[in-house]
Amino acid sequence: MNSGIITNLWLIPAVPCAASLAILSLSNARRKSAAVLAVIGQVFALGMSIFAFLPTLQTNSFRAVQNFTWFTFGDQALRLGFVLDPLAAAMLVMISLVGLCIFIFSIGYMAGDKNFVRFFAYLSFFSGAMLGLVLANSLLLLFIFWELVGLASYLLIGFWIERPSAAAAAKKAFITTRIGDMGFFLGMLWLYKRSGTLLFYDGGSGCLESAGLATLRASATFIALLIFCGAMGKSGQFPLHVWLPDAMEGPTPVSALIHAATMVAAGVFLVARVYPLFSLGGINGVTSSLTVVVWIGVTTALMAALIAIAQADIKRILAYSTVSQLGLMMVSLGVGGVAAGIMHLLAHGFFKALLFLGSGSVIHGCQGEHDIRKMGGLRRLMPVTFVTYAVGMMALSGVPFFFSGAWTKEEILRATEHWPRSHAPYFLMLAGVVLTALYMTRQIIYVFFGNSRVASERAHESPRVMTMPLIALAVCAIFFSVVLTPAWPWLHAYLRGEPAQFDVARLIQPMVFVSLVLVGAGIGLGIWVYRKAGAQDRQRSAEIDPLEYAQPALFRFLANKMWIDELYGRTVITFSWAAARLSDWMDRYFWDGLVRGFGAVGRVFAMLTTSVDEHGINAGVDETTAGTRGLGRLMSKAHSGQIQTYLAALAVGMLALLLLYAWLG
Amino acid sequence: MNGAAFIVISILTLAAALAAATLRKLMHAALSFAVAFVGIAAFFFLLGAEFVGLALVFIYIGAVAVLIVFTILLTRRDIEKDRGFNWSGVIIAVAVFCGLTWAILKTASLSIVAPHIRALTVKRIGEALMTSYVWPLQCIGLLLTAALIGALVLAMEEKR
Amino acid sequence: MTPTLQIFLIVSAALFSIGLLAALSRRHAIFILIGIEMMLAAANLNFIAFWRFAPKPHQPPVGVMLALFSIAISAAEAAVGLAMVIVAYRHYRTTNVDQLDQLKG
Amino acid sequence: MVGLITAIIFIPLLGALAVWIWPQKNARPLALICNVISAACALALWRNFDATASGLQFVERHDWIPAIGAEYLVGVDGLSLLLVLLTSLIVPFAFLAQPMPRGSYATVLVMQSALYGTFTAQNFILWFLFYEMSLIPAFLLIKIWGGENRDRAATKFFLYTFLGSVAMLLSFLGIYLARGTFDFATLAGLGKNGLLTGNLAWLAFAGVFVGLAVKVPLFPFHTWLPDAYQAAPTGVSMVLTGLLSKMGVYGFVRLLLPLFPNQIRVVGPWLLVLAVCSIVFAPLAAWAQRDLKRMVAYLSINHLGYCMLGLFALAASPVVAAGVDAHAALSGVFMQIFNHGITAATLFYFVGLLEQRRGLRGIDDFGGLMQRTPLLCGWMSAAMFSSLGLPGLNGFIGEFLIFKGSFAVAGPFTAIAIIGLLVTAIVFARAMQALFSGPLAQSCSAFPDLLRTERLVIVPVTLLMFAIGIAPQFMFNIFNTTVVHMARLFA
Repeated sequence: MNSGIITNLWLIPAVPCAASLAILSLSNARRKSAAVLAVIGQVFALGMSIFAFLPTLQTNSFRAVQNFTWFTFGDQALRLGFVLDPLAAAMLVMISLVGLCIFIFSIGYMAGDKNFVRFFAYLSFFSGAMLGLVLANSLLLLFIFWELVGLASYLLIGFWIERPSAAAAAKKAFITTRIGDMGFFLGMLWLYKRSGTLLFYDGGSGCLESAGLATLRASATFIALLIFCGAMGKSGQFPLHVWLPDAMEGPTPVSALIHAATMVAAGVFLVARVYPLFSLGGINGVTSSLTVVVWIGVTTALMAALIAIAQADIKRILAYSTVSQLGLMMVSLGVGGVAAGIMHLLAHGFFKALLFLGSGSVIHGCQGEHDIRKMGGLRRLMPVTFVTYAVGMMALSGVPFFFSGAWTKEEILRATEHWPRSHAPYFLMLAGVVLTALYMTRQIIYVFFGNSRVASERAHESPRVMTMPLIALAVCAIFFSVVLTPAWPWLHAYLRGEPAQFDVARLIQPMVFVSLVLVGAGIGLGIWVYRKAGAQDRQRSAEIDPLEYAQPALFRFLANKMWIDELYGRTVITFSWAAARLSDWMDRYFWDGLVRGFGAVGRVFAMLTTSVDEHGINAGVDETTAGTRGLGRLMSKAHSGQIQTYLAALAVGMLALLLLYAWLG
Repeated sequence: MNGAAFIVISILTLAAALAAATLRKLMHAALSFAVAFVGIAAFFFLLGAEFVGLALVFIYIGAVAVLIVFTILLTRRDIEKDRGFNWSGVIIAVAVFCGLTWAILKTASLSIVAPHIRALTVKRIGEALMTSYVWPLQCIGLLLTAALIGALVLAMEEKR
Repeated sequence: MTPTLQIFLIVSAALFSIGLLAALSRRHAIFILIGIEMMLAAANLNFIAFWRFAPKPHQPPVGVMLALFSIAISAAEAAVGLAMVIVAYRHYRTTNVDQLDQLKG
Repeated sequence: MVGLITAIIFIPLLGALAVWIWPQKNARPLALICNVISAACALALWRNFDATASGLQFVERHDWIPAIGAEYLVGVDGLSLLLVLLTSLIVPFAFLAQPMPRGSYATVLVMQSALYGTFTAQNFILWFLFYEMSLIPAFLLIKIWGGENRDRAATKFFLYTFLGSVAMLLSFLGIYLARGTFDFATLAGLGKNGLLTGNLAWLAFAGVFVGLAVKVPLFPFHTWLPDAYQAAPTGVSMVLTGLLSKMGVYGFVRLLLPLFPNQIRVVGPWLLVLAVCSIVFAPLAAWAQRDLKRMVAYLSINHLGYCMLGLFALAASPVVAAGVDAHAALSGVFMQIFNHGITAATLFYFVGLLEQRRGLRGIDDFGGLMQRTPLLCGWMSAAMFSSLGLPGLNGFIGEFLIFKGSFAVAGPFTAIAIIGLLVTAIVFARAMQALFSGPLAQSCSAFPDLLRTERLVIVPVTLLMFAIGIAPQFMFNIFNTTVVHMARLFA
């Protein structure tokens, strides 16, 4: 069975893609078949993923590759391949499981949409591409799927295409991530040049194996940083994070699947996948490229957490939270805690999908309202949503012992603490934990506690098809911690390829108390600051945020996302648009003019020979007034119709030939 | 070959040619044109091509110059006001002259003196014309006839 | 002093340039014809000079033959050209070539 | 199978005659029948082509004008075959795009014959004859059947390309006088040790370079292109972009690179600068265009710039490119030639469809089309994504290989050229936003979606794009041996 699954790995991405094609060919009215097809594709992918997962359990550091030749150019072959190792297998299961929950949720959420069929086609396509991405054993194949998930993200963000804001957000996402992708592309070319292969593992000659790495030497830093550009774009790291909050224009299941659980984590996955490139030649696990990763991650995590505090849109808060958590994962990878980062990625996939679906349920219940200040009191009206949401919130904040997020976050903090280069990231990350707890508390208070406000009066619990996935994900978010605890760090060991040992004594560690105190501080601070906000009655509908009341300038700064969008608008976008206009102008006038200048050699005769003549002067004036008339018009000036002009041209031509003859000797 | 004669002839020819090109009055220019061709004919004599020189005199001075004069007379109303002189022509002409002279002077193989040759008699020219060049001669005859008829047709008054 | 081939060629070049000057600068159609005739004559002079200075004279005398034919052709050209001047004059009431621009593109 | 190439060349000419003689209503079917026949011949050529043999195949050689070394010498290698197939594909595609007047069918057929000739001729005089023979129909098509500004565009097109051709002809006369042959293979053999000496070599190089650079077109000789493509009718634009520009690239591969390797090595960095300028400035200019046709035209310049980048990087590198890089660059260029041919033609086709429906083709004349015509938008998006180099579609394969090959030998230039990929994406993202999204524009509310006939045209072409993007081996089989052969020649 082992080899069977290895040789058929390609089926995992192929089946959802095929389902997508099949759905695309359905007519708009066949909603049921579309949903069924999509779910079948996803169930198949999940089943295959589990089948693929099993062999990786049997041995430590299991790795199987299936390489094949894509095409030959000249007498060279371009080879691609799929790889199955703990990293890929864990990602596969998480993606297909979360994906399945979200597919089912979408059936309820999108029930009223007229493009229901198209939605499932896109979603299946995304799922296929994402599964392919994690399985890729070649940077090129990874890049291909990378671009395809980008395409799916573009299509799904802009799914409600009649909304100009959705279209603009889709464009922004596409272009911003593509900026990063260009760096990735360049890094890939460089890697290909140095190592001569793009296969990660190829029986010892792959680019991540020692022989391949040895060819890189100093260029590894640059290659790693260029590839990291791609990860920055996809994972919304500063300064390319601007697209991710806007991407919330897409339907909520999309936000949950793509912009929280899976695709945005692809950047983290990529760094983990090519980690040998980053850590090549490091001392104590510190290299320049990893240092860059750490600082980018720290900046992103803190900045996004701060911005999240001042947002009012329920999905935007979660989006910034995602950005912040991705920053945290990057920090973890940067300081050397690859396993910790991936564990957080997996756990985050579950609880962030849960939170987004919960928010989708809230939005669904509140007739499409996104503003948390107009909600309130949903605790009673939507009990299932509330409970699951609270589970997600506590997992995200990192409440110890029972929630998966807590254990992974501790793991990351522990890794950060021992980073040899600087302790600043550690303390900044501790601050990040407080902030996370704070903004999640604020959100919960606004949405679920206090009195009902404008949007939440007629709220109702969502149908079963939507609450079931919520419950499933909540269960995952809790029980996932079983394999995460220090007592039995099975996942950690699995990812690192070590045997796991059970030891209850390790459950109690100083870090647990640190994080307990920090989370408690964050939640307590949140309750203290926002205690009144939730209780505000509907007349005084909470337009003024307590923080805004206390620190109006700071709040404005955060609420406006630190004016980063505006800054880009004024600089990068203005500049590139100006460059575009300039190129156009140059083309129309300068280059064309230059070439017309060549053509005007003939015209010079016309001007010269008729200079005393009224005709010539007239033509000159005409020419200057209508300076932009075409070459044809100008050239025809040379055809003055006068024999003498032609004769003069002949004479000059003869002279030119004479000179040429002399020059040639 | 006589150097003094060459100098005299060339001065005469070039001066006359310049006059023909620049004199304002058309009639004067036409007369200078005739003189210039006398000079060129003299060159031909100097070079030992007497027959060509004579042909030149007959054709140009006897026929072309007369034709020019007739044309001037026929288009009388227009000739006196020969307006405008284009200086760019001068520039181009001077440039061409400089270019040619430079090329000629640069080519070292041209500074040779004339070898002694057998005098070119009319008999030899006639033989050549009637043997190796008989077809070109016929063509030229045809061309001249065509030109004659063409000129006549062109210049005849249209009958309404 | 014995004139060399170079001197002849220079004189011929001068003659050619003067012809070009007449053809380019003057406005009257007849001047253009005069200029062209002079340029042709300069070419003839070259033919004869090259024939005369050739180290081994050709048999038959090619240069002379070419000059003869060239003179004949230029005579024909002059006749047709002058006829055209007359026609143009009749048609446009002018012999000023500036105003004869039917070829204008 | 001897005579097949001659048949391919002359069938369109006969077809042109037939179209010209028969009445108007039969013009389109006749033109298409003629194309079916020549396409069948081209397929037969492909079937019988020995992909493992290097060198020319199906050679036909007859004396023509022995005095000047002109022969009727035609033959195909992988590159020629690729272009013959492309021609057989694009021309019928263009005929199906829009009904045209009878005269233009005949003229396009003449051009098709010239194109076949250009891609198969192996003797300069013959090649040049066909090369010029394609110019005049193109001029007439723009001048007579073009849209707005056609006179200006046609004159500009003609003068540019004609002057370029004259320069090239003079250069080849110089080469002939020095070497006494017009045969491509012989000349290529001589090229390595310097075809000509001293300044003459530079002069000849400049002449050939300018002639071909205008045709491609390479920055800054490109300014005729937007005007010409904009003014030409849709079908003609498709042929112009899909095939005529390929003549320039083909000329670079077949003539300039083998004949003047030493000259290219000296001016190489400057040529690379020109290629990079094509790649970067053209899409920037495209971004600023309002007219969709003009926008696509500028992107054509960008895509051909990639071809030039690959070729120049290969030929200009001070170090001899390693086998893998040389093969990648050349294969990439060949793929790009084919891909750009079908993709750009498809884009023009779609712009033509939009123009047919709306009567205008400004980018802000549309809006919200996705709601009204989802099929049109979907298929058009596929073409756009192919053009911006999305993996899974054909554009990516060629671009990846070109970048791979040229990055290894001309890293900094290639790194700058990446900007071109980004700006292309911006251009298309903007176009998709403006055309497909937002509320449905009033003026577009009566648009029909893709008609059955239109679907029949577009689906096979798009499927071909996908096929090349996913499993391109069948394309590589055509020219792999040629690539190896040429790489050895350049090394």
